[in-house]
Amino acid sequence: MDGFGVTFAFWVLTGVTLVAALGVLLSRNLLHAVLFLILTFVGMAGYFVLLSADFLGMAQVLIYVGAIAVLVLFAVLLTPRAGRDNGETRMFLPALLLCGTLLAVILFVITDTNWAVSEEPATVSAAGLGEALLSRWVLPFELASVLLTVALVGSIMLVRSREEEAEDPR
Amino acid sequence: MSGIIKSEPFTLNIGPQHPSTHGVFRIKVKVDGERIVDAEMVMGYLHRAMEKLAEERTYTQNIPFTDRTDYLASMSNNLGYVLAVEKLAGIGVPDRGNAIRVIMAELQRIASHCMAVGAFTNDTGAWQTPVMWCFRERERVLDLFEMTSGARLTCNYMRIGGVAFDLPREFEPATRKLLADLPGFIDEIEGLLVGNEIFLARTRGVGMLSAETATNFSLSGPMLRGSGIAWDIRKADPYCGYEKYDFQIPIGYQGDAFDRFIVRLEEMRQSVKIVQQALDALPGGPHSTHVPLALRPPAGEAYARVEGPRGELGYYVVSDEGPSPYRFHIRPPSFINLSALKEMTVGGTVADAIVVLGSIDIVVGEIDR
Amino acid sequence: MPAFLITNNWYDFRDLGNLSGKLLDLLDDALPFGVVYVIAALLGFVASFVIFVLPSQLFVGVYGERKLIGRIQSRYGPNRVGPFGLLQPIADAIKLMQKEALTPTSADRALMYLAPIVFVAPCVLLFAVIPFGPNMVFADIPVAIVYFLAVSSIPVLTTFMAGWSHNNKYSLFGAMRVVAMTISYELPLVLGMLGVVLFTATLGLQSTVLWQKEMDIWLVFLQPLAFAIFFLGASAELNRTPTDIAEAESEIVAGYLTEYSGMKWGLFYGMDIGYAIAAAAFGVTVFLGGWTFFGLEKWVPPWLIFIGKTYLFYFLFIWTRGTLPRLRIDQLMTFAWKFMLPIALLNLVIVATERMFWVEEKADDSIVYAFALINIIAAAAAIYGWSRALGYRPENTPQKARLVSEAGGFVPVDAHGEGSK
Amino acid sequence: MTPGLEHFLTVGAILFCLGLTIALSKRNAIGVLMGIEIMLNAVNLTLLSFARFGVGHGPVAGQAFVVFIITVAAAEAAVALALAVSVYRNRDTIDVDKLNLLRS
Repeated sequence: MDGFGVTFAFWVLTGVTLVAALGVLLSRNLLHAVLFLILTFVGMAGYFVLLSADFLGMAQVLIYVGAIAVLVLFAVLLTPRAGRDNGETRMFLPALLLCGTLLAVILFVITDTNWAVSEEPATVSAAGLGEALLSRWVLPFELASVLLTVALVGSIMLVRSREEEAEDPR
Repeated sequence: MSGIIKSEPFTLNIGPQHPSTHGVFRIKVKVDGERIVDAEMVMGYLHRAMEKLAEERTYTQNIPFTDRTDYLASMSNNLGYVLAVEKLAGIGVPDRGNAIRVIMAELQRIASHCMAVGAFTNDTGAWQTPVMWCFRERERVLDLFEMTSGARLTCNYMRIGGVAFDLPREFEPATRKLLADLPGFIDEIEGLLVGNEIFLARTRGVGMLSAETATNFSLSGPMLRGSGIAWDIRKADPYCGYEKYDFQIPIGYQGDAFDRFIVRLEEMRQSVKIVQQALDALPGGPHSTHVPLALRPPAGEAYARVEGPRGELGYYVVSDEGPSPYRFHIRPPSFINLSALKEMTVGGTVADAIVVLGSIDIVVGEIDR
Repeated sequence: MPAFLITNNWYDFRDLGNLSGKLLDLLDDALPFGVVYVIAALLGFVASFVIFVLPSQLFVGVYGERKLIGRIQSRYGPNRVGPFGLLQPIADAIKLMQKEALTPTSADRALMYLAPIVFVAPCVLLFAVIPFGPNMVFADIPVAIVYFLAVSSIPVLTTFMAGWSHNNKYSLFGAMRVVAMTISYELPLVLGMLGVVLFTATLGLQSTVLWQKEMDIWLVFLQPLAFAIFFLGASAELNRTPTDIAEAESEIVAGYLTEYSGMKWGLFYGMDIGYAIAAAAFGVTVFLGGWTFFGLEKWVPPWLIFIGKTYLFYFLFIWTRGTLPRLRIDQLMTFAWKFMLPIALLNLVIVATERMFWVEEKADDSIVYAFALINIIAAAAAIYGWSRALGYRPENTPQKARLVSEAGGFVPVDAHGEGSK
Repeated sequence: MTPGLEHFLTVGAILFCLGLTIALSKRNAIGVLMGIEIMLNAVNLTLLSFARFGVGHGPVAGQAFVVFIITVAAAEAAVALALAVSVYRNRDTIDVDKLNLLRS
């Protein structure tokens, strides 16, 4: 990984992503927070592409921006105006302190550790990833799909109203 | 979407400035999600105090007013009014005058239904195509009106005792050509829309009105016939010699927006039939009797009704032997048809409300007078 | 292949990609490192967007669409400005720029300004992966299909931003509808594309085209169901007329565009057409053989074939817009979940079986023709059968009103659906 | 400066801590959910950068894990939002401070 383009992209992405994440933390309007969150996701997709995980970058945009963010927007809209406040609880300062400490520890670990970095940065094609998912990781893959099905059914059951349940054919 | 989430119902103003209210008319709907829980009609944005103004003008001077109530069916309105005055004053009309009146009223019905069908499909979202096709045919009817009366929209053609002018020589061939073309056009519209799945999905079962409700609301015209009630003033209480013509009353099946639509299409076919017969048997003679300009009918009251394109169009005139009516009242069909709007919209979605409004075929000039 | 035909020389005008590639190579030698990326990006932008998309938007999207719709509606369409009204789009643009862009007092100003601008960016990005010719593709990335689907899901958020920011109830309706609709239509769209990907075993667009060229068959014959799903899903996501419920001018005034005016509205309008052209280009590339035409691409510049096909595909959008009424939102959602999703899953099963057979039996490549036949029959059967199963009974719909000769009371509907005389 | 493993890890760490702050301090349940999403994304970034630069299991393992995390995140988002909507329906609020039915 070298070249001016990659470096430039990295710093731009860092700026965008961190500012967007800060925006999620600081904006008082929940909808603005969601839009900042989307920007964070897009920045993340950029990082994934930088790390030569093209397919995952695209999947990130498709799933997070196209589906999860829309889902969050939907939930925001379904809760009325009173629920669109993005204020903090009084745990804000303690949380900030805790996270600051955690960040310091992690940063120390990152800088202090002598990472075993391989000389030749590795890349995986989408085909290779698919191959791995369906051979070596097939059990977790199936489990994940089961989890998705369970989540689907569960969330449908959760949001059904009593009237709708009453309408069910027995 | 509604019902799942506990939501705050909010009020949505459809109109007065809205692409689909066909004029300045307003519905205040309370919606829960997209579902309408309450609807309130607000009208009067186009009120011109016509009924009061008419008390200051002579009987003949009032005819142009009737043009401007239902501006899409000025001939029918003229006819209703002059029938009422003739009944009040006991004036007879020559055969030719009656035949011309029938021709004009039926042509007007075709023109008005063209507009109704077109605007209705526009409300279902067909992007202007049917409306333009309908306008194309309506233009030809309006050309005929221009030929005879000099005006296209507000014709002011009927007179007490007959019609204003005799038919011009070029009227008959032009009308025959139009009559030859119209069935094809109606088939075309039918082929375009009745076989269209999306159109069916949007109109079938929307704005259902049972026969009982329809009669209770005292609806008339295609609204009533769409609910399966065979009622047509041309048959039930014939005027202008309608009993001489052979035609049938189209009625619907279950009283939804689609039924009103096919009833209107069929009515256009029947109108073509009537015009054909009237034109074939057009009697000679004068087109009008002489009526004094300052008409002073004997004291009394008269109510005359015609089957307008939108339903029973009634005129009620009271005379106190003066030169102008003592009381002048209109029974506008779309005003009364509109009263069933709430019945039809509550429980549906906003999109349905628009379709229902289109299927009523309102003319705001007539509602507000 | 004769030698004078497809070459890789820069002067081979049948593929302008050679020329630009040569140019960039020269520049790379001459200029400091990295600058060539910027120039390549600019060149790609100018080539694909300024030369192709913008004129297409103006003269196919605005002029052509208005003219065609005019003819469909038996009127003339624009014919005043310039010869045959050709300058109408430019006059429109000038008018839009002059107009004041109003902002409601209670609007969320930042979002309202941002939305049209953000709306433009994905449209430009979409054209990066579309192959116009053998070498005329700006970024031939290996996951182009996923890229296209991913980027095309961004404008929905912009639409939502636009609708929400106005603080207008109609706009909010539009925003809600567009969000609900996208969740529903993304799924069958992706599942449909999955069938295509399974057949071609590649995620790249250029390689999809090459696969079709090699097999001498277009994917629309192999994947009729996926094509239908793509067309319907795309027109839903593009807010084209049978499904333009987010704008729905007869219901919610103009949906998310209600409060926009001037060039802000103009950006939305123009980019809507841009997205439609992008969808058409994508559909042509994936389903209709892209720049190939069964050997004709040797004689005619491939990019001309491609552009012609794109315009023909776009004509489908215009045609549906001119003919069909609009669905209601719940019907649209029902259609997505109850009809398109099962059909897409069925398509996936069929494709997987066929692909399995193909690979396991090491069948000859000509087996694709058999697959095409099977799939077309299966598609027709699936659509017919599933719609019957869902209760679609066209023969029960009355076509004409009942006729009665005498006025009377209520006429009940009898068994034959006829009124008593 | 060419970005290396440490850079990506640092960005991941910062994002993780920001997400944690959001998740801990927001009053709105949807806000908390957004914090968790950011945290999951930061973990994805870390995994991918190890997959790219690190030695050991090879790049496939890291990417496969990211796939699973995205799946889990999607499932989690769906369930959490369904919960938020359901809680809102029953309690008229999604303020996590006021959801204290268990505290008498």
